[in-house]
Amino acid sequence: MSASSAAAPPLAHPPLLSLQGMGKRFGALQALDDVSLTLAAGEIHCLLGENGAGKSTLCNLIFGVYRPDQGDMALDGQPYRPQGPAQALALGVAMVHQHFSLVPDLSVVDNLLLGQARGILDRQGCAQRISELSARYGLALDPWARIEDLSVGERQRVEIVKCLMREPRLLVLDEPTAVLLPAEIASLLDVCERVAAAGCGVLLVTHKLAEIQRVAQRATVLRGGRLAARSEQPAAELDQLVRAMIARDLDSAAGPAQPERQPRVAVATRRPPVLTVDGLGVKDAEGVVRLDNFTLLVEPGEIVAVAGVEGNGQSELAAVLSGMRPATSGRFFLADQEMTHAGPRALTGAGVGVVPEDRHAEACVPALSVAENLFIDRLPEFRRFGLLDRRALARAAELLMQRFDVRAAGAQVAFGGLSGGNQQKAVMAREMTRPGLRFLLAANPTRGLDVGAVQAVYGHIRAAAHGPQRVGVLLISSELDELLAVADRVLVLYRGRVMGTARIPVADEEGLAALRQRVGQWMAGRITEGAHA
Amino acid sequence: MTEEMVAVFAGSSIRLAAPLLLAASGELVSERAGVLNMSVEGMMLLGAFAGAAGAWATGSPLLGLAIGVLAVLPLAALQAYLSITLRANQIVTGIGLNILVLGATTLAYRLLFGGRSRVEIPGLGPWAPPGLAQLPLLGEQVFRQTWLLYLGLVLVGLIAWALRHTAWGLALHAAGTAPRAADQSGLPVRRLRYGAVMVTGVMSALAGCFLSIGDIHTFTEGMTKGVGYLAIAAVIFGNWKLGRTLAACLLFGAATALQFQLPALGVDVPSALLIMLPYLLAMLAVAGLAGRQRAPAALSVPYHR
Amino acid sequence: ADPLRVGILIPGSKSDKGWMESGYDGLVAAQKAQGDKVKVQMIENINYADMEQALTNLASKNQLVIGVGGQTQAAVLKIAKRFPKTRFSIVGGNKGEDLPNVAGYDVKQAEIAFVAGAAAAMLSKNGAVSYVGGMEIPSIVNAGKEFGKGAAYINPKIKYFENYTGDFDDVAKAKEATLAAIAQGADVHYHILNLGLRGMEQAAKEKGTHIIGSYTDRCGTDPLYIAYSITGVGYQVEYAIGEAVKGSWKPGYKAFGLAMGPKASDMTICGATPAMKTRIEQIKKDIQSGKIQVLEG
Amino acid sequence: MRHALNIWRAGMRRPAIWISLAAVLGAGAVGLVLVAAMGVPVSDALAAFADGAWGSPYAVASSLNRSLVLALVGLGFITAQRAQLTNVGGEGQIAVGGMAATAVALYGHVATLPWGLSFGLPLLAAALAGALWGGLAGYLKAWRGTNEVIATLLLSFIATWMVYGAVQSEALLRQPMTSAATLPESLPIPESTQIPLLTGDYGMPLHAGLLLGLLLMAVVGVVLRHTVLGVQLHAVGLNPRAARRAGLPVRRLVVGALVAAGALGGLAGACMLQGEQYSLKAGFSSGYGFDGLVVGLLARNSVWGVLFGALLFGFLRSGGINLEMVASVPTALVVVIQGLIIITLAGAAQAMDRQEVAR
Ligand SMILES: Nc1ncnc2c1ncn2[C@@H]1O[C@H](COP(=O)(O)OP(=O)(O)OP(=O)(O)O)[C@@H](O)[C@H]1O
Ligand SMILES: Nc1ncnc2c1ncn2[C@@H]1O[C@H](COP(=O)(O)OP(=O)(O)OP(=O)(O)O)[C@@H](O)[C@H]1O
Ligand SMILES: [Mg+2]
Ligand SMILES: [Mg+2]
Repeated sequence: MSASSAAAPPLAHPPLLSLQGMGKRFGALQALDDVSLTLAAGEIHCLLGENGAGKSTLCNLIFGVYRPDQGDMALDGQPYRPQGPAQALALGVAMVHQHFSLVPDLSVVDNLLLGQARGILDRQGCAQRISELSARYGLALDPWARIEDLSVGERQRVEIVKCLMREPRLLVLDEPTAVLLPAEIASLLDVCERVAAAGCGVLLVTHKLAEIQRVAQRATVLRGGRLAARSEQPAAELDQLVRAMIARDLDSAAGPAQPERQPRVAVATRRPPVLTVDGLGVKDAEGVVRLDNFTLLVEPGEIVAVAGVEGNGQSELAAVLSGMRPATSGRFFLADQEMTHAGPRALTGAGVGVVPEDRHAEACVPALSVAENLFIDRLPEFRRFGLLDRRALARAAELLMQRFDVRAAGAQVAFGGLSGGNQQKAVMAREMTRPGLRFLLAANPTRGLDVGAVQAVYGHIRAAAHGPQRVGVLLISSELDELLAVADRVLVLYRGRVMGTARIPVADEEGLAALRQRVGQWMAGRITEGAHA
Repeated sequence: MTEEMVAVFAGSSIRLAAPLLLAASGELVSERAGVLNMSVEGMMLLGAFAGAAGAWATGSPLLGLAIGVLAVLPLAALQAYLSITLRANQIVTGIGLNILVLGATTLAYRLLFGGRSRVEIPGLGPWAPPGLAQLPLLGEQVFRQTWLLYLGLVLVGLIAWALRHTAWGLALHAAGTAPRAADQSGLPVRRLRYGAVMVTGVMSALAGCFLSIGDIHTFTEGMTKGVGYLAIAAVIFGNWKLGRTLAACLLFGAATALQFQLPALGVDVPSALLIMLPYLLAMLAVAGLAGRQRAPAALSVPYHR
Repeated sequence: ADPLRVGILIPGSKSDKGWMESGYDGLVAAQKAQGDKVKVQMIENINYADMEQALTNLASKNQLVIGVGGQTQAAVLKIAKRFPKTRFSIVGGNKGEDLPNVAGYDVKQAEIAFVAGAAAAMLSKNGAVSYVGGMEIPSIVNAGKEFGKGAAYINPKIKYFENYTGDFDDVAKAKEATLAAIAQGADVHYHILNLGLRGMEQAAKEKGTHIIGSYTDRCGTDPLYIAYSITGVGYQVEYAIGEAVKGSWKPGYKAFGLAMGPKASDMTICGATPAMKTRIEQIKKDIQSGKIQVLEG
Repeated sequence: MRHALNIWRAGMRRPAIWISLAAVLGAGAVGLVLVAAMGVPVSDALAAFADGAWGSPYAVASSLNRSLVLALVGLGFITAQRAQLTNVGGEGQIAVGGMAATAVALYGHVATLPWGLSFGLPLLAAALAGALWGGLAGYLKAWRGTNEVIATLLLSFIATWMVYGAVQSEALLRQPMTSAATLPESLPIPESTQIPLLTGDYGMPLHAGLLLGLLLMAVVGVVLRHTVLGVQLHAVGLNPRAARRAGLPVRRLVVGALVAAGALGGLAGACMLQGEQYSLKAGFSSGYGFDGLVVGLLARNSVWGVLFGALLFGFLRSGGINLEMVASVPTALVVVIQGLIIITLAGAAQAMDRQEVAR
């Protein structure tokens, strides 16, 4: 393990990719500064770092999306200066982006043909190749499905198949596993290993230490845009890597973030539930049932987790409970008040906080400032003599940013310029500090967050639930480990139905293991005894 | 209404729809690629003028047509440069170019034809497809049209096919709905958009030539009179699908044609109402009948990495 | 002596092949005839919102201001009060407010339209004639009505079709309107159009029908035209300038039309038979004598 | 006052202003080259232009009145633009505004009302009519997803033909037919319903609408930049889904933005009618709605931009009229210059933005 920014140790043969002293600046922000890295053919190299450390920026430099301000790149010993993704692709470099880069209203086939086909399209031929690749790598795909209709996991598969179809020499994966289920992650890592075995170099960005442990042959850590550490055997040096990443010790050592459990505060008098959901159902435009007879009570101070493979009704549930979409049947109440037909405004007004699943589309206005985004629905509070008091707004925003560790050049910078993780933290900050918060609906609140930030987010959620506000929380996520660590109760959705619900045992490792087993079965659609508690 | 009148009505609708159709299918191509060309109007006007001037100067309407198309290409390139490379607001540049072309063609027309306002401009001849030409009534009234109309139909068919079945069509779609994805798939987004604007230029030039040397064999100052804007309306009305856009053009054409049929039938309607009919129909249609419109996601958003 | 300073406002395009161009031709003719005695400022293509300003500019720099077209009347009347020393002539003016420095010259298009209708009925083989007007303003609408009456005067069973495109300069619409009439059998067409006339020509050419031209007699230049009605727009411009130069310019309403002789208003059938000629002359006389009543405008 | 001065200073430091100036001067230079090519002495042309644009009190007043109309439409445009709504319906909003003002002034029994109500009520009616016309497009946008560009454009065509129809029929606004030659126009509106002239003198017919215009300009500027509403409109425009999620009344804001734009357009129509033309004729809107749209587009969301753009185009057109009259340069030339200015400014916009961001 070395922590210097000096040239990387020489390898036996010329590396597939070598980066020397890369620098990139966005306006006043030095996103990358003097970063060097080498990657050999057949190697899986992990790139780690906190949110905003510059990982995506580095990947984008390699793929030609941005041009470096400083530094040299070489591919196979040849100087490598891609003018754009087209040239990178032509030279055998392929990339899966942190944010999807598919055309949503086209079919899988068309997306795969995009940029590859010439002249008249051969859709059948392409479908054929998709099947072959799917079979070879175990990535099942329906070639004729439209991207819009696919779950996030399936989309990620399309992205990967799209890269593989080009038979790249270097594969760059920017947080490909953030949106995947454990089983999917395992198969993706298999794919990485198979690709690497065939001589392709793989650069993998991830926050998940288990993945590093499993596949990484070497690792590089970035912090604040600079090289923080390098490791030749990352599996054995996880602790050091994490320390280098966040420059402080993590409470728990290796392994996925494990927020510590606290015994539930005993509730003396049973209070009426904050949320009562009664037989909610949603049909989509084609009449397909997406959510069926969903019934649930959330007590004040209770954290209820909704687990399930993505695309099994979670998004519909979230959309209905946040007022973005009407239910086709059933009702729901906030305390005693029926909210079935309320719009988002009525719900937020009644003390509902929502961290939506698609935060780019629903949670923020990227072109507005961070401050404006943080208080987008509370701007009238900053009215002075009828005008907007921007100074007070910025002050309030800065306080909030500090509390939730949102890192940005200031409250006045554009929200869109924040790194993916910091955007997420900012949305959390806004939703959790809503005045009169009674009920919090959070969909995948930790997606894309670094290990430190994940803990912080769960800390905030727990504080809200167990603090004096006694907020009821509905937590939708596919990160089973995290759900089990933080929630009081878990229920599993499968094809729009509740497959089972169970109370999560406290301080009972065996019981937890058994529950994990059971939940896993529910998620796969298998009913076991004890369903419908 | 006699059969003859129906035939005349149909013929008239088609003739009035033809320039719209040419321009709209061209506009569709660039809108699908993400560029909103408000300058179709100006491109048509320039095409109409250059086509007429060319036909007059060379004595050959065919050469006139070629000159008309060639003259519009630099204008299309300018539009593309402004809106794609300089990333200028597409509505502003479009309107600016329209104003510029209006002024410039008027000036140029005065310079060229000023003293000779009765000059004869040779025009494109009519033609009827063999077989169809022999149909009673319809043959003469509906199918006997400027051959440019038939050429236009072929081109429109070609565009429809290319949009659906070629890599170019797919790339264009991606450039218009998800330019970032297109770029990251290795497609030259800007070049695609340039190409699309040039296609619009060619089609608009043809539409302009249809007006000047195709239909009426003359040029008049500012003769497009908003047809270009109506073509854009047809694209929106058509929900960015070629088939529906064509239907919209026909509807506009028919509504305009009705304005001449009703008085001939002795139906007494205030002419203001008749004249606004195409717009009224279009309004009703976009308000409800046409359903929710879904524009290409990146329409009029310049792409920048 | 100093030349007479004349300002002329042509609301439309001076090369519109119709009313405006005819007015402009009159101006050119007057300049030729008067030589150094006049100095002219002209402005064309002025819409309503800018008309007052254009007229004010003209009025402040000239001794005689001519507005070509009834659409200038309202603005002229307004401006004339502020420039009592400037004289104003409105070509195509109607009876209205009387000001000591405003003259309105009524071209009487309806009068000659009646004659044109008669000629059309004589020339039509199918017994159907048509008329296309631009805007629906009284002079245009009245001309249409009189055209129909004139045709019926000759042939009571004649079929008559009229259409207003809303725009004197829309070529495509004029063409389609004419085609629609042709489909109903019309084979002689009359019009009050400017640039739009080109569309009528095209339709007639395609279908082998004929047109009665306007403003100037051009018999023999184009077989498409079988007759011409003369409306002396240009003549009135010449008249205004001529009178002003001579010092005999007078304010007030003045009807031109047939009463002012063939330069002001006339009808020519190209290659007319003597019988036709006599008939036309008779009708002209009857109109002047009041035996045939026609609308104003 | 010090505040205003600071804004002015900050403005002058902006390269955008210099770039704009260069674009205008450049386009003017091209125009002069064309003038010279036509064989007209450049000095004559310049003198004629200056004389027509600001050579007399009358010219100044006419230019300013025209600028006022363009500014009102432009203001409406940037108001809607704040919510990313492109209002190309200025022409139609002027038309309905003019009709409403005429109707109320002639038949609303307002002529004898005191305290300026006689001309104020028609103005109000025009604003309401314009608001309705804009709001119609807003309603369609918010509830039916109809693209507002096409809706406002079509509504413009419809409204201009409505004016044509209204002055054709005595049952509507046409003056009584005293003879077959009665023109299809409305009666002239009574003097008390005309907007008073600031000077009281037709030699400088600058009317009081100017004051209203300046006031509205300040109001719009403050609302868009410095109020909660302004930020909300902006948010709704940039990401309507997120705005809805955050509980903003998205539909109300969308409709409201177009209602406001329409009201400003309607007022512009009333100013044309009650301030200058005094009677309604087909085509009275004269394309000012489209010119105002261009002013709004070029203003790049700034009220100052609207002010300068409106002044520029107002004076340009005035000068152009005289240019043709005195120097025989066709007005089409001014059209060419106008087009060149628009294109250069649009083309340079990105550069201006970059400079501003880099500051
Ligand atoms: N286009 C851009 N414009 C301005 N700033 C940017 C841009 N892209 C990235 N940044 C900034 O550069 C820094 C590095 O961002 P980057 O996206 O590389 O982080 P990351 O390591 O991928 O973080 P995460 O784990 O959250 O995805 C961040 O502070 C971000 O705000
Ligand atoms: N896709 C959609 N886009 C916009 N609105 C939608 C959509 N789907 C449903 N709506 C409707 O929007 C309405 C308004 O929602 P919301 O409560 O956010 O607005 P509001 O603040 O009540 O605004 P307003 O007072 O204008 O209705 C709801 O009644 C909802 O049914
Ligand atoms: Mg990243
Ligand atoms: Mg509501």
